[in-house]
Amino acid sequence: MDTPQRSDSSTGIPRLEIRSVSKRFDAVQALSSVTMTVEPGEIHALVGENGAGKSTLVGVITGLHQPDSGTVLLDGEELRVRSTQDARRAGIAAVFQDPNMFPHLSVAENIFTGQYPMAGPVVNRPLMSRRAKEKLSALGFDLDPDQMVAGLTVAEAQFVEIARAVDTGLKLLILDEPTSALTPDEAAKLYTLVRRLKAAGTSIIWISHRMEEIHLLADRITVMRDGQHVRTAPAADLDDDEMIRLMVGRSVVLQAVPNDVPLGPTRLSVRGLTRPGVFQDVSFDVAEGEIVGVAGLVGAGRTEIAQAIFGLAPGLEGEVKVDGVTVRPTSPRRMAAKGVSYLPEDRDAEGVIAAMPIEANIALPSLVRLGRWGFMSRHKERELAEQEKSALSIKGRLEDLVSSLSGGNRQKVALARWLATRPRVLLLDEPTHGIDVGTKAQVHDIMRNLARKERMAIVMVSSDLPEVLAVSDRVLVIRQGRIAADVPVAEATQESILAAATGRIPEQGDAA
Amino acid sequence: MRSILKSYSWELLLVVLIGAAFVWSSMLSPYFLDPINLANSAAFFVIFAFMALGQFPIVVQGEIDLSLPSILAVSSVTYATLAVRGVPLPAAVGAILAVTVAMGVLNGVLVARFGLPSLAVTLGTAGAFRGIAYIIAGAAGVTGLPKQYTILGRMWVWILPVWVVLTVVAAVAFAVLMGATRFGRECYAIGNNRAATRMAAVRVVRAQIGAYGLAGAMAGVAGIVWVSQYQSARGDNADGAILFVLTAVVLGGVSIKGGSGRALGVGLSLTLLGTLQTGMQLANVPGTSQTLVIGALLVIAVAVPTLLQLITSWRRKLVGSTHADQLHHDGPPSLRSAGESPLKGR
Amino acid sequence: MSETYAPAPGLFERLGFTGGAAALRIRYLGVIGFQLILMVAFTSLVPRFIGWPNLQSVLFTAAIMAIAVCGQTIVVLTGNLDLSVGSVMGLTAYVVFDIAGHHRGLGPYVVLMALVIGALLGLLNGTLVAVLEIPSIVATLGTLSIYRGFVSFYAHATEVTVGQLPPWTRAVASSRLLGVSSYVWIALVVVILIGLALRWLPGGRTVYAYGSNPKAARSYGLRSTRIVIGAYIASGTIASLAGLMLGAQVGNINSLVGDGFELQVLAAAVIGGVSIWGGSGSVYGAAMGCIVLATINNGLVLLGVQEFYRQLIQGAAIVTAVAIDALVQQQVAARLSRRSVERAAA
Amino acid sequence: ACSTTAPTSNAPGGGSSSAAVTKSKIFMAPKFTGLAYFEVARKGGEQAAADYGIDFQYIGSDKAEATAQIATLTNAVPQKPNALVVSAIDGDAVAPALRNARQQGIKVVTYDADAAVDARDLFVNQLSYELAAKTMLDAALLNSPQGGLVAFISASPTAPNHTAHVKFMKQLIDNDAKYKVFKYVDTVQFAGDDATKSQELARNLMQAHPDLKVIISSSAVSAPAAEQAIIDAGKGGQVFATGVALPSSVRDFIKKGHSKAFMMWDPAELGYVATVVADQLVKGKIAGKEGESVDAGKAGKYTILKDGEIDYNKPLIFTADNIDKYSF
Ligand SMILES: Nc1ncnc2c1ncn2[C@@H]1O[C@H](COP(=O)(O)OP(=O)(O)OP(=O)(O)O)[C@@H](O)[C@H]1O
Ligand SMILES: Nc1ncnc2c1ncn2[C@@H]1O[C@H](COP(=O)(O)OP(=O)(O)OP(=O)(O)O)[C@@H](O)[C@H]1O
Ligand SMILES: [Mg+2]
Ligand SMILES: [Mg+2]
Repeated sequence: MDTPQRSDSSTGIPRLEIRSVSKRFDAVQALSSVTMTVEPGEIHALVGENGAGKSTLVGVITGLHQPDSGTVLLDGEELRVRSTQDARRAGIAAVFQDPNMFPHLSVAENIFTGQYPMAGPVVNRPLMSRRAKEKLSALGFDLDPDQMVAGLTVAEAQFVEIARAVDTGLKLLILDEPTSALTPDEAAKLYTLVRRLKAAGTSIIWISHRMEEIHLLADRITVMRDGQHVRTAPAADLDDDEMIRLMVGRSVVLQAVPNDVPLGPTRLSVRGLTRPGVFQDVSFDVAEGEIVGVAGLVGAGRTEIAQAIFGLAPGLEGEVKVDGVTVRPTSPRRMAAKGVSYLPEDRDAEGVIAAMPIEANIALPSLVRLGRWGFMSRHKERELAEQEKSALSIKGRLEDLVSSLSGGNRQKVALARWLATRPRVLLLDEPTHGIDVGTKAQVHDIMRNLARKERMAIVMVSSDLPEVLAVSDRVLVIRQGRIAADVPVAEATQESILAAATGRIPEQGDAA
Repeated sequence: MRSILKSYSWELLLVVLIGAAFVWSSMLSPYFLDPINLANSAAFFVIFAFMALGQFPIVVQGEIDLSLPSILAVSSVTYATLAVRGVPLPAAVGAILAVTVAMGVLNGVLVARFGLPSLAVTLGTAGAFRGIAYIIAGAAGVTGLPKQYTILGRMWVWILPVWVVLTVVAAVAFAVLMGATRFGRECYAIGNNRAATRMAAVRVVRAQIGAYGLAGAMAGVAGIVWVSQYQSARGDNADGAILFVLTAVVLGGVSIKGGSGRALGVGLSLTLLGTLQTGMQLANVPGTSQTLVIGALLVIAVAVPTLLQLITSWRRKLVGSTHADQLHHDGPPSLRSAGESPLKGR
Repeated sequence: MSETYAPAPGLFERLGFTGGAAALRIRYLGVIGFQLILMVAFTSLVPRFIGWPNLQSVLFTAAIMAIAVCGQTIVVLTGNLDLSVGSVMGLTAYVVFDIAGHHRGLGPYVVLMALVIGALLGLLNGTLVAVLEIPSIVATLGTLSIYRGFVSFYAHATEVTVGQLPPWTRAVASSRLLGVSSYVWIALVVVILIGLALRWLPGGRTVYAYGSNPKAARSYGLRSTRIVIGAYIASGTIASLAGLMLGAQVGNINSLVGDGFELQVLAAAVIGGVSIWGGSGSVYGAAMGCIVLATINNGLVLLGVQEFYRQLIQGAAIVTAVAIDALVQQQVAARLSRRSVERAAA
Repeated sequence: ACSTTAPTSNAPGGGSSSAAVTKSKIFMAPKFTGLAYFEVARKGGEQAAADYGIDFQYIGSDKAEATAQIATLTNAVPQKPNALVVSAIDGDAVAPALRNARQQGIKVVTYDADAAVDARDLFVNQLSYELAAKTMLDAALLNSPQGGLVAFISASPTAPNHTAHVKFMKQLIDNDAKYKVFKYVDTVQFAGDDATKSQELARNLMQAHPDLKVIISSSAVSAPAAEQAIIDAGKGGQVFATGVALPSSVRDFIKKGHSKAFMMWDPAELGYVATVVADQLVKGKIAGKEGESVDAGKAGKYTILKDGEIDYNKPLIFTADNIDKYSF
């Protein structure tokens, strides 16, 4: 591991200095008097639970948000930016957590938005395409720069965003959870790139929830909690346990809990499920009380399979049985009525309705039960919401809008609305995506509880291999729309799963 | 109490405006406060009220229906034609409802099932339905209806025309529908985030088609009201009424972006517009000024909240602290429903 | 997973349509295909349709609309609407020619005056939408009334007659160049200029970016307020040019000139494949949309079809156009995502 | 508590008819405000008001919609005018409002465009439909003496006077030897009093019928607009538009020789007559019976015909010789 590097400008002036910055959003104090420094040419990891204020801090540095008080200094001079363009001119670029793409525009234009290469008064489009291609190839990613972004995969889009941020002569590059949508291979490319930039003197702020990559990359680590700066230390001085303790104020361990409850009869049975061009001949069973982890590379088709079972993909071949009864998955409503529920991976776009209160969100799938003749009872609604809220310990009042909650709490609301329907089969798509470790462990406990006590059959799609191994009873690996492996968790390791997912080593008898 | 005041602030504003309009109108014209005249004037707005109420759930869902006046025209000419042919009243009404619901459902299917933009679709069907109305009515229109088909147009319940009473009933029904039923809740959910609502096992397509079908029925009833009030029908009936209908809905506090608004607001805004128009007409204010006043009212009323916000932020800026970025939270794009992330192209 | 990928060149690629660009280009093909179908149908029914004099007449009808649609397209690209186009056209036509009639010596300054008036009206629209954050459909619905109200106020029910128009404006309206009306040439120049500007000027690209994702645009420091106001100013200015040309063409100008143009122009844009949600479409497509509308009107008169059917057919054309458009987009999306699978498989 | 009759208001005011009224209060309601034609008629009404001591008001919406006119009329009634002078935008739809006015003792006189017969007392018709048709064809003959193919542009399929004009013109061409030189296109096109639409139709009609000689329209907006379109298409002097038009809007065409003749009547005098007739009804000087005669002072004497119709019948044909005499 590198030692913290205080390179070139040995004057001792930090590259970036944040002096008691505070920022408030309505009720939420997102940042309170945060002070920290980033040295020239260092990779500085910024960690903290969901809602700790990391992204807000990025916003303040890049001019997306104006701080209520405090100052930001770049190379010892006060930084006054009112937009990301200003920040860019000052030498600061960022890859934001939320995708910020223009879906109707080409890759090249996305990369050069607001700083088009010009030929006199007009945009030099050929040059723009050429330069975009260069930038992407430099990342080891060969995309057609004239392609429309709407047609990209999530990973491809992520690389376009990275290409947009990366530039020669940057003073500071901020990456807010850049690898959450990337495969290990792709992430590795990014690591190489970041190291190269560092060598060239660029400082990097790296935000991530993935411990292993933090240890792999970071020179120093800053931990935040509840909008406050907790501690900055050289990476070597902080081990996982200590870091987690600082983040959550207690120690949490992500570890497998052996299943001591026997599995029941088959709840969900899928046979020969096929959607031409997307996935083929998918067959598996999930028993009462069982948690099946579904692993695979991004884009392998896991989401598509889960959504298809939930009735979101018309024109499906194959058979789905719930408790032995054949169901044609034609609509979510139909599947929900049969006891199948689905937690979408895109929480804010599909999981919750941010502009509505917590209670309305929780009650939405249960409306049918909440009254008669099409009417609904407010009283019953509150009762139901209250019950689920306390069961999952969701913060806030029932009438608060979901938009006022942090990511983790939103995810709990998204889950609560399904638990309220007392489902028999639970399809969870990236249930802990972008969630801090504290909440993550909580969600895992909830899942185990639902399987063991409520006897649900749970299918958990996850890109987080430690999580898959810790929670599942059985692991399915999907590769190119086919089941590449179906093994009990005891027989699975991170390596074997990856091997099956990439198809690199055609070993293990199970591979289809 | 405070939170109730806050959440009903739009309705309160409307009530204040209605009060002001009442005072102004009665100052403009000595005839304004005559109750009979008020009742008569109210009857005039029934047609618009039915269309506005029908439009309301659609707008809450984040969509729009420009074809309602054309559906009204089909309804009025069909009803009048059936009446002249001597089709029994219940059968005629039944046929009208069937036809108009079908037209609404057609809109709904195109919008919800096939995912076409409602503005464009209903712009098209508005023309197509109007063409159908002309074809049914022929050049001269339909007149000479037997009395029993138009009886409701002349009936009074105590001091109110029967249609006004029915409008109030309809408004209450819509308040209940949107406030206390599953359908209403689904409308708000769809308007806020269609994708998430679908994922919550709500039959989104059905709810949307339902809203369009309902709106069709309301426009159909409005057509029957038209015939019973004006005892005739032509292909051009209610041509151009859509602007007034949209004005009423928007002024009622129903966000054109979807997801919010109440029937009470729509009712109040109809009252406000009615009061203003009646007052100005009783005072023989030239038509041009009337148009100007209504147009300006729409723009100003909708601008007021942002304007106040702007002013406070300017003041705060003067004082020193900067909250400017909060102002730009969600920008102005029209008719863009929140959940439809364009990146999810599939 | 391989490091790079090169999908086998399919038909689209071989035609030079790669990736997402294909989506946009295919949408053009949709309008052009529609136009071709219309032309074949009309020609087979009335061979005279395809004659040059008739085609030139169709183009002339489309010319003014094609200019006005450019402005509307810019606004629609930002995800907004401009319903005041017709009123802006009417206002400029009347006011400018009225002033020109009284001050004979103005000469070409007439044009400048018109453009300034249009820009100011656009500025007001843009301010309402971008600064006061009124949903565009509401704001421009209001200014539609206000601007029209202003003209009728100003006009006081009189006409500007042909004799009062500056003779050179009339001369332009009736002149020809290479056998084609000057108006068609002007329209061609305007459409191409604006098309080029949208494609090659930073400002133009910004309009697309903003319309494609306003939130992202804002976070990239694109000034959303400026973009939207700019789009409306452009729309107002272009509409005023169209209004000026319309005034010169109509000759006798009353306060109603240009009434209803906004919906025609919107219909043309929709038929031309400009996405009502913003971010995609082009002025070339929109101008094709105008030609489609003009062709329908012309063909039906040639066929001697009754007016009733025109509305029906035009409405159906709009619905068909958006339906085809949606279908093509779905196909493209499906194709693209399938290619991603192929990539994963490669 | 249900009844089928509206309770009547007993607010104070005029209205109670036949009792000797010394100064009558008359409201004039055009189809909609903003058209020059109605503005000229308004001047006539105001002249009559000055001559006869009438309290005169001009009311109306600027929207060309039946509902807008109905609202105007409905709100006129409580103001207790003694009479309404109305050009009906939709003669059947406004009828109930007018009947209501009559029930309240208000006299109703229509001008320019009639309403249902039982909804008004009298209708002052600018020209009987047949005379209007004849005059338009005469104007067409002046333009194209050798006859030829005629096409019609009407305002809307729902405008009864336009429809009647076209019907009579077709009959006259079919049956009257004088107009035998004409043939006509059967399909009528509608431009809705919109200049742009009229021009588009004119262009398309010329394309549809290469042998077209005359376009006739009884809309004062469409006829001049169509002529303009003809001139711009380079067909001035070969194809002619004619029909109803204000002299001011066609003076240029006639002076430049593009067109020989348009027709109309004097809208001001029409407004004058209608207002005087209303005044006399109010004052009880006439009862509105068939055969009665009406003395409209300097505007002449008229007889009430069947169905309460008064034919003003003073057609004007504007030609190069006389157009300068007319200032409206
Ligand atoms: N625009 C906003 N309006 C209101 N509240 C906000 C806004 N942005 C962030 N917040 C709130 O501020 C707090 C800090 O959020 P922030 O996004 O900075 O957290 P984070 O550390 O990036 O979390 P995550 O790991 O989930 O990305 C949270 O409680 C969040 O709900
Ligand atoms: N935005 C998109 N537009 C078009 N196609 C997409 C998009 N996102 C994913 N796809 C494609 O859809 C197919 C299935 O993706 P899916 O999301 O089901 O995979 P997944 O294994 O669930 O991945 P993830 O881990 O992202 O959930 C893939 O081929 C992918 O490339
Ligand atoms: Mg964050
Ligand atoms: Mg997925």
